[in-house]
Amino acid sequence: MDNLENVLEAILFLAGDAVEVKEMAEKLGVSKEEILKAVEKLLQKYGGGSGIQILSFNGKLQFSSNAAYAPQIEVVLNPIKERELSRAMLEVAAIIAYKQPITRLEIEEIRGVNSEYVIMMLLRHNLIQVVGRKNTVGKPLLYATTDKFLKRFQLSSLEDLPDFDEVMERIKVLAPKEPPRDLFAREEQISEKEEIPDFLKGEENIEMIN
Amino acid sequence: MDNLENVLEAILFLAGDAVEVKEMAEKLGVSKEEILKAVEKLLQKYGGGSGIQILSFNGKLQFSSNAAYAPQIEVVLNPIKERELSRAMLEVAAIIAYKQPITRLEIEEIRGVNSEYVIMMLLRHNLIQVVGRKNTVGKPLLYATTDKFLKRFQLSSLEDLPDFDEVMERIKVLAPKEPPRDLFAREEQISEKEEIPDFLKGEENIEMIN
Amino acid sequence: MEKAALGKNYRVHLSSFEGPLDLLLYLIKEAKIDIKDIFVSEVTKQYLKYMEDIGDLDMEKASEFLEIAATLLEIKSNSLLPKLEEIFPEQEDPAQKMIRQLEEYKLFKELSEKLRELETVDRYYRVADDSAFAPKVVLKDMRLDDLLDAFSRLLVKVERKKRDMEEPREIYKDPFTVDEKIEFIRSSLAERRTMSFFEFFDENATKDELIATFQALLELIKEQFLTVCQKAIFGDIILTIREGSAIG
Repeated sequence: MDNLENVLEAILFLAGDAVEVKEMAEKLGVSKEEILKAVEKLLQKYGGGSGIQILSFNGKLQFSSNAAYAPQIEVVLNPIKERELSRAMLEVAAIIAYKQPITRLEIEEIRGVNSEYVIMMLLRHNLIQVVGRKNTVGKPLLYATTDKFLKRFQLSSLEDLPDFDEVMERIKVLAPKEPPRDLFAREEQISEKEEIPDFLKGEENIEMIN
Repeated sequence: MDNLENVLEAILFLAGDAVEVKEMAEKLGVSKEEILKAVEKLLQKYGGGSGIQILSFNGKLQFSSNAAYAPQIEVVLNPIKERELSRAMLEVAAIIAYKQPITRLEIEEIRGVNSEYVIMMLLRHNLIQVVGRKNTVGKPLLYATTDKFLKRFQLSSLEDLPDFDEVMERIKVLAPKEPPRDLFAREEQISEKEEIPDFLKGEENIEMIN
Repeated sequence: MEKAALGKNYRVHLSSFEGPLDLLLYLIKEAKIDIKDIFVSEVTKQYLKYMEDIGDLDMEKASEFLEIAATLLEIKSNSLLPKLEEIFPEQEDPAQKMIRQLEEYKLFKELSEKLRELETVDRYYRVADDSAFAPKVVLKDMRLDDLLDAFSRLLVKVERKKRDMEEPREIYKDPFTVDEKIEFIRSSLAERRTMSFFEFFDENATKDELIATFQALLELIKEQFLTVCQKAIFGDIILTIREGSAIG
C-alpha cells in the first residue's frame, strides 16, 4: 500500500480516539513495520509547530491538538478544560503507576492515610482502572493506570515513567521484610521468582473482570 | 500572529464541524485576509492525496477525511456484524426473483402482509434494486434482484433458479395433502407461451430510472 | 523574614500536610538530617508538639496522625529499655520499619513531583466521527435451499388461503384465546427474530381474534419478551424478540 500514510491519517482523524497499530496492520493487510514507516512520514508532516500532533503510546496512535495553541483553541471553541491533579491525586497516581497492579490497602500503607476518595477521583478521571482482584483475604480490587494516564503524562509506555529502572530497583529494596501475616497471601508464593519485577508479579494473580 | 496556520489547523481539527472564517478572525483578533493567507499554506499541507482535506464553503472552513480512503477506513473502523437472512427476507427475495420486476403492492398481495421493512432491508443489503416505475396509478417502484443476489446464492443467472418442478417437489413434501392447483403453474412457461406471464407484462410499461 | 520573626513557635498548619508521614518528612527536611537518623534527633519531639493542634483536624485525619505518634513513642521507649534477646528475629524492628516506610513515601513524593512536570492539560482530542466504530451489518452466507424453502412455504400458505376463501365458511364460536395467541407469537418470533406487527393480524380474522392477538402482544411486551419499534407515524411496527428471552 503506497499511500499508507494517507490512509492512516484519515483513519486517525475519523477515529478521534486511539487506534491500535496491531489492529490497523491486521485489518489493512500490511506489516507492523510498514505502518511504523508510514507513521515516520506522518511525524514529519505533523512535526514542529504543527497544530495537530501524533501521540504514540501503548502500541496505539492518536491525533491530538498541539498544547502550544491551547489559549487560541479555548478562545474559539471553548472546550472543557482539564484541571491539574491535586497533590494527593498525583501521589496516588504515582504509587499506582510504579507498583501496579496494587490494592487500596497497599496504597494506604505507603501513604499512611486513607486514600479511598482520591482513588475514586482518579477512577472518575479515567486515569486509573480496576484490572482484577487480588487473590488474598477479602479479594480486594487491583488498580492500574490507563492509556489516558500515559497520554496525560506524555509517556509512550510505563517504562517511560521517570527513572523507571532505578525506581523499580528501589521499590524491591524497600519492600517490607517482615514475613507476611497471612500465610495464604500470594506475595509469599511468588517471592521465589526474583527476576520478575514487582509490578508484573501481580499479573498471575489477577482474576480478570470482563 | 505568525503561526496562524498552525492555530487554524488545531482549531479545525478539534471543531470537526465547519467553522466560520469571520468568527475565527474576530475571536483571534486577526483580519480575514490573514486567515485566508494561512489557509493557503494549509491547502498545500493537505493537498494531493492527504488523508485529511480542507473544505472551504460559504465563508466556512472544515477538515474532513479524504473519501478516496473510505474502503480502508471502513475496514479498520467499522467492525463487521453478521446477520442471518430472515424468513421474511427470504420470502420477499424469492418472490422478487421469480416475478421481477414487481411492485411492493404486488409482493404484499402474495404474502398478505406489509413488506415495506423487509424490502428496505433487502435494498440496504443490495440484494434487490429499483429498476423503474410501473406505469399504473401512483407509478409505484419496480423491484428486481441484483448481481449481488445471484452471487450470494451462487447462481450464474436467473435461469439457474430452481424451476417449477423443483418448487412443486418441495411443496409436495411440505403439504402432501394439498398440492397446489394451477396458481403458480404459469411460472414454468415463462418464456415459450404466447400468453405473456404477469411479471413480464410490466416491461413495456417500465419507465427506466437512469 | 516573617517566618524568622515568629521564632521557634512558628508551625506550618497541621491540615496542610497530606498525612503523618508527610509531616515527618517535612520535619526531617527542616532538621537537615537523613531519614535513618530520625530516632537520634529531635524530630519525634517536634512531631509530638504538632499534636497539640490535633483538635483542628477531623476525627479520621486526627487518628492517622495519632497512630504514628503512638508508634514513635513506642520506638522511643523501646530504645530506653535494655535490649532483650530477640524472640522473633525475623520480625522487622519498628524503627527500621518506620524508616523504610518514610523512605518509600519520600520516593513516591519525589516521583509525583516529576510527574507533575510531565503533566499536560492543554492537549485536546477529537470526538470520533459518527461513522467511526459503527458496526457494519453483513448477511451471512445464503443458501439457495433456504430461498426455495421459503418460497415453497409461501406458495402453500397462499394456496391454503385461497381454498379457505372458496369453501363456505361456517360461523362458529370464536376459538381463539389469548394464551394460544401468545404461544403463536412466541414460536413465530423465536423462529424469525423480527416480524412486522401486521403479520399477526390476518385480514380475515374475526374481531375477537384480533383482540386476542392484540392482548397477547401486550402481554409479551409486558413480559419483555419482545421489543417494539415504529419508525414513522402509521408506519409498520417492527416486533423483535429480545436477545436472551426464554424461548418456549
